[in-house]
Amino acid sequence: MEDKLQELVVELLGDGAMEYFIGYRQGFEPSHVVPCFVTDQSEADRLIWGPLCLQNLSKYVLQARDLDGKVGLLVKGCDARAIVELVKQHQIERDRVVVVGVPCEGQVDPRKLEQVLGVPMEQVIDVEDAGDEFLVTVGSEVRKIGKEQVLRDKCFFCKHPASFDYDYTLGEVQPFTIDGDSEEYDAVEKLEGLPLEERRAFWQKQFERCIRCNACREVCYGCYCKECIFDRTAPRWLDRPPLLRENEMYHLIRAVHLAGRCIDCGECERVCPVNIPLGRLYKKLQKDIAELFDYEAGMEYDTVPPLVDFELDDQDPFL
Amino acid sequence: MSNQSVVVVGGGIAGIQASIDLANMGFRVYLVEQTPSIGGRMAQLDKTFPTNDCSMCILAPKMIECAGHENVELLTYSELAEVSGTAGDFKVTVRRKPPYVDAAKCTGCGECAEKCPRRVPDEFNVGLDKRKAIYLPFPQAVPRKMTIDAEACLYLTKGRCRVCEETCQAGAIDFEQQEEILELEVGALLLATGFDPFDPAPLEEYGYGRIENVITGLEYERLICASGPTGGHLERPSDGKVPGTIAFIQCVGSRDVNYQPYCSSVCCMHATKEAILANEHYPDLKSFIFYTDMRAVGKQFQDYIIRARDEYDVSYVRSRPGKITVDEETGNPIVWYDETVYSEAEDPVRRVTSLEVDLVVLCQALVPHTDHQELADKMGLELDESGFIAIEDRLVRPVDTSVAGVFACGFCQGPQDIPDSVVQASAAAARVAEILSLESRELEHA
Amino acid sequence: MPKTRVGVFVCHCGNNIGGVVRVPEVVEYARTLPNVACVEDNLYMCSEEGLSSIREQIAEHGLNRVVVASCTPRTHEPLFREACEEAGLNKYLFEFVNIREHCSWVHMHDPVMATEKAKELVRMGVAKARFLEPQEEFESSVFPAALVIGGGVAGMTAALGLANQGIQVHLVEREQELGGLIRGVRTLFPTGQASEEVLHPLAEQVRSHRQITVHLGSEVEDAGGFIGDFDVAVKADGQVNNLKVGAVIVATGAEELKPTGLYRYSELGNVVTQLEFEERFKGGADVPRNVVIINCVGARIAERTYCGRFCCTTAIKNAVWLKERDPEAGVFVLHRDVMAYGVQIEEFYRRAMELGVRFVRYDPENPPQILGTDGVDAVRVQHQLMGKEIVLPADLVVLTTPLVARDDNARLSKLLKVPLGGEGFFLEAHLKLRPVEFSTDGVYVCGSARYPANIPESVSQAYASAAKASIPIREGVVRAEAITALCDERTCSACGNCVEVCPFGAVELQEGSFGRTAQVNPAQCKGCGCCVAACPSGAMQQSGFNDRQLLSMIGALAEEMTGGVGE
Amino acid sequence: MASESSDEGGNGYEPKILVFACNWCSYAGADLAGVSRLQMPANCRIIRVMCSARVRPEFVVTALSKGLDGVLVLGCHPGDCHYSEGNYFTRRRGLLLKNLLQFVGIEPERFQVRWVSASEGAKFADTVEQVTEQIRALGPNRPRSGNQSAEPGDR
Repeated sequence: MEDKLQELVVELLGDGAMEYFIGYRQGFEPSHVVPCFVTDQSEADRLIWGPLCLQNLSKYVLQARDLDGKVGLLVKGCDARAIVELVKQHQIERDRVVVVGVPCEGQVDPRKLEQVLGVPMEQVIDVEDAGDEFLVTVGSEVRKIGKEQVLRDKCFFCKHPASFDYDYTLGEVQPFTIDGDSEEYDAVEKLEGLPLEERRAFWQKQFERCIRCNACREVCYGCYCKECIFDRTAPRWLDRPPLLRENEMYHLIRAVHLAGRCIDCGECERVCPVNIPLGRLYKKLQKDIAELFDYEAGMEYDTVPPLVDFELDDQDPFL
Repeated sequence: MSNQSVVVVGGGIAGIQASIDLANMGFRVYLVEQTPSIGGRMAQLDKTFPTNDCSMCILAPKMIECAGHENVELLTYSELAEVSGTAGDFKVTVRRKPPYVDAAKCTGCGECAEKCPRRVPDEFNVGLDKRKAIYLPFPQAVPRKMTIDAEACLYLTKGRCRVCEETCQAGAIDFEQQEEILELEVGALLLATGFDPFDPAPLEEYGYGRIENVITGLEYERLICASGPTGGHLERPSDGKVPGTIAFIQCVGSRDVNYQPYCSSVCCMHATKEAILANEHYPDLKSFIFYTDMRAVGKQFQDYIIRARDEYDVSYVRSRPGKITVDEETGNPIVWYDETVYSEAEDPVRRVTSLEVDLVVLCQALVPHTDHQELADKMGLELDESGFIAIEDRLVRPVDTSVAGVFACGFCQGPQDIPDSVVQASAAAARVAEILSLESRELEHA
Repeated sequence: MPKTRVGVFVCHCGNNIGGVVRVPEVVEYARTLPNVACVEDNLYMCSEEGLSSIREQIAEHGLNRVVVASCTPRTHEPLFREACEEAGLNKYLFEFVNIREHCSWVHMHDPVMATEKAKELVRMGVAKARFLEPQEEFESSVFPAALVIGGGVAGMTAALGLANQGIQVHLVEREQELGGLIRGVRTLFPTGQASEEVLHPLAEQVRSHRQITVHLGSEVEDAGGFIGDFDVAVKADGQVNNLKVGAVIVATGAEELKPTGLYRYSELGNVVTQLEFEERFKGGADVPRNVVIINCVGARIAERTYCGRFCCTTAIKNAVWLKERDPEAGVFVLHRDVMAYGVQIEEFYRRAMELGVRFVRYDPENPPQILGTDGVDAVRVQHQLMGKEIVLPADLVVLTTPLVARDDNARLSKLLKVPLGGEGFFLEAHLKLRPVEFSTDGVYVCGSARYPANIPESVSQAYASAAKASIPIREGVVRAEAITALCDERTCSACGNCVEVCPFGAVELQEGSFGRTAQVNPAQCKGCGCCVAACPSGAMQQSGFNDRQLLSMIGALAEEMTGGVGE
Repeated sequence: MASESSDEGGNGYEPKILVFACNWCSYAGADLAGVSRLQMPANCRIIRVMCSARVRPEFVVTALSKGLDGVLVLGCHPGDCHYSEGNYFTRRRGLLLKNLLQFVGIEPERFQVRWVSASEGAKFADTVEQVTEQIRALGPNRPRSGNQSAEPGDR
């Protein structure tokens, strides 16, 4: 698949169909994958694809706003929805982006993998997708690890492994579910089922740890505001010290802002240095929005986002 | 150019709308209203069909806008005394009754009313409860100034009391006030005097006034209204019980050659609204509407009827009941009627049956305002056979009366609902603007 | 910037406030609040004495914010604002605190709590006042001309209504002649005049009016702009004419439903619609003897639930006409309800019965049957009230169908940015109180474009729309209270949330000096603030209700304000 | 002197509740309650907004975070909005925010949305009464420990 990708990028750059291409390449260590900006045909051979290509590259597409030409982009099905949203939210015109869809059968959560292997990621040389399992090379040894053990949370119920709107695709893939016993919203429902006090304790414990490094914001495709409301000084919404109540406010307000726009790419949770399970917060919103407003972000160009839309007969518990 | 001011008679929704439009067009408007507050009949309504908009919510901003408009002079508690002149140049005399309260000082706080010892039936709540001799007609009244009812006031009738005067810290009570006579010169007059409810007592077969649990549509409206005498609790007169079944009788006095031959136009929808509200308040409540033709001709009206039937447990019975009797023990009215629709009849041979309900609401005819004839005489206006202001040419000049420069809008020129009244109000404003834009020599052809 | 100096004025309202709230305590408390330069109380703040004390203190203390704690802004705000203006203070630097309706009157038995609450309300009011800014009310000029789309009775009347006020009018009619739907009508209810008698003088007045330009055979091709300043392209014979107008009236009417597939219409030659009937027998020659009229054809059914409003009148009119011509004629009207609302129609209905027109109520579940092979011979109907089937001889069947919305409405609605309702008719701003306006300012509607209306109703609506359209034109400017939304273009990222939520189409994404951003047209903005709450970045704000002001109120309520906070 | 009910009964805890009311219906409803002298607990403080849709969810989150015991948003009944559709947005935002707050362990009573029309003075009073009692029963939102410095707005 990498060959196919590289060939395509060479061709597109050669035609002048795009100014540069954003994909993945290997970083300092074999298991460390980083985004890669290919401007020249000669660099195309650095492009890779695999279960460690974690980043949602969509955010970088915003850079193309300043280009005359187009930007090409490798997207997994989940990330592709960010492109749809960015187009819907008027951040980029669709025809400025060359979308190269890649079929994805699940991504590895490095933290889980480290736990299963008992060794740090630096020692992992390669991870290869092999259907229900990953082939993980550590040193000279190749270990088979069941996907259910190391998959990123968001990948368990992948409804959209491929983009529905691409210019080129590297292959087809069907929606899949790993670990058939559980359901998409299990984690959310488990929390919902707890008594209020326990739920509160759970989240307080999480928010307490937040150091307000803003990594979740910086990585989020949807956080493209020129000036973030939290950075404003007139008025100032948040006090600087990362105290619990300020942190909680920060995360709740972020959640409100992303409601109906979050495409569940999982980047916020991935980059959080203190491991706050932000995915669960956003999954909750996603679940409610699907149930209440029958809406899923990133799926259609011509629907109106749920919080700037209404139906006359929306649920009304308020009376 | 003609005189660029206008007298509008009647401060209901039509008069208010016409005043606002004229004022916005730049005309000077004198809005003459008989009662102490503008608002009219619409202020008495709880909700409005077919959207179930809260009546006061949509009316109050208009009342405030109208009263606060720099081009509108509100002459409440006033009546038209005389009119002379012709289009473009009328002389109008307005008689302003003394409210015995200095409007400049009164803050409308209502403390005087708290202390006033005299209680009389409250017109706004159609006599269902009492108000004081010094009063604000209703809480949202505009202007928000107290009025002393001279016929009820103990001091003015019996020469002693003056409690209000002692109470009022603003010193607003002024028993020395006299009737004021205002002479106005205006270019046009616009009538929007609205309607009065027909008193159904003469229709003895329906027992109004005799059977306690037979009430009128307007009484019902106040009962179901959140700001009404019962706070929106539907309590039937005989025992305060919330009714489980209600029968609404249509065409009470309307479409009846003995009373009003015409169709009052709004009652079918009004009854449907009332039945919907009843069911909204009390989900087990069942309503029956006895009708002749279900005249739901406006925008979204048919959908409203369908919703009433499908979602609010309203049954429509095509029949004009012959009489209403009462079960003396329970106080329940019993409606006797013909089952006119063959397929719906329980007894296809006799086809006379009865229905016992907890409450009967008579959707009474609506008739031109009581003082209407007198007003017409003063102005030399023709009325039609039913007493509405006659319109010479309904096709091309639907708001022009028989006197040039005098226009009529709303219910006073024929039965119609709020949207139609509002349309006519604006239309009349346009006609005023048209004729007052013309040079006086052109006026007679306008 | 001068230091913020807030004056606080607390009203006793006689005993109304002072009898419950301990006003002196509130006054003392207000003195401790940041930026408060003076605090006064008065028995009646709204009395001339109270108002002049506001004016005097503004001068004496150099106040640049005023807070009055008394009753409700809904009635008294203009009064206090005016007092501020008289003292040379911008009226938007005034803030109202309600300690009567919301405090003393509802906590009459708890002076302690009421006093505490009053203090907090004052604290919140002062907190907001500190961030109030002077505002200029928006004004934009109005181009003194109007466009009326549609040259039927409604359109012509609207055009005359405006032109007679001295306003320049462009009247656009798609056909080559004026008149619209009633050109095909024989006589008009309620006067019984021939339609030409009404139509010809009306059209002549329009054509000869020096303020009216008639564009025949023309259609609106494109439209843009907003109240006071619309640019409209009108196309005729391939030529495009660009018009500038300040207001637009939609009077495009509707058309009669052709009931294909119902009652063997279009299959049998002697099954016709009402309009076809009037057209065919206009001269009155060879009128058939036995005529059956069927009402509610294609109306009040599942797929078209509405009632055509005046079709019953039309049926009665034609039935009466038949009977008056030939008293021996057999005329039956099969109906579901006779919609003879009001005085004249009911009278007309009674007259029809007196003349011998027979009204038969049918059941829509069991509709009349057309009998005959090459043409109608008879109609079989289940008489709902008699409970039996009857067969009526018929030489002609007339189907009464409702008016339906024109297909072109959708295109026009997009061009003018005004909505259509479920049945394809134009949707007014408010069904009850704004029947001829759209929520988009400057565009109005009348006649059957909105919903089926008979001639008197259409004419009334036409005049009403003329009244509305004339207001901005006569005034020459549109003004807006300075509570409109305003976008900070430097920080707007053009997500478009504001555009989606605005009920008035007042916000658009436009290229400007900071790239593409949201821009609010204050001429269209009504100051609801929907867009502000939908803006994630806080770039969109509402004057008088901005985030800073409201947040400072929340803060003031949440915490004791300490001295020294503020500028 | 009248009774000092604020010190009667219970532990003397008096919740502090922020109310947003739209200018056209709910604020008018509150005025009507006043004009009608309907008595109610003195724990609510109204901020007037032109439309309930002006209330950004951030206000609710901020108010609760700053230690206020509850937030009540009042708007026109659906269909009655002065701006025709504002309260439909309020309804959607309200639904979602309520669920979200509950999800992180904030009692649902602390954030409520109600529709109060201009003629529903009594409903306004009842709502204030109910909401106050519900929140009183819950007790303080959270100990107001931590930084007391938070005065949103500028400094």
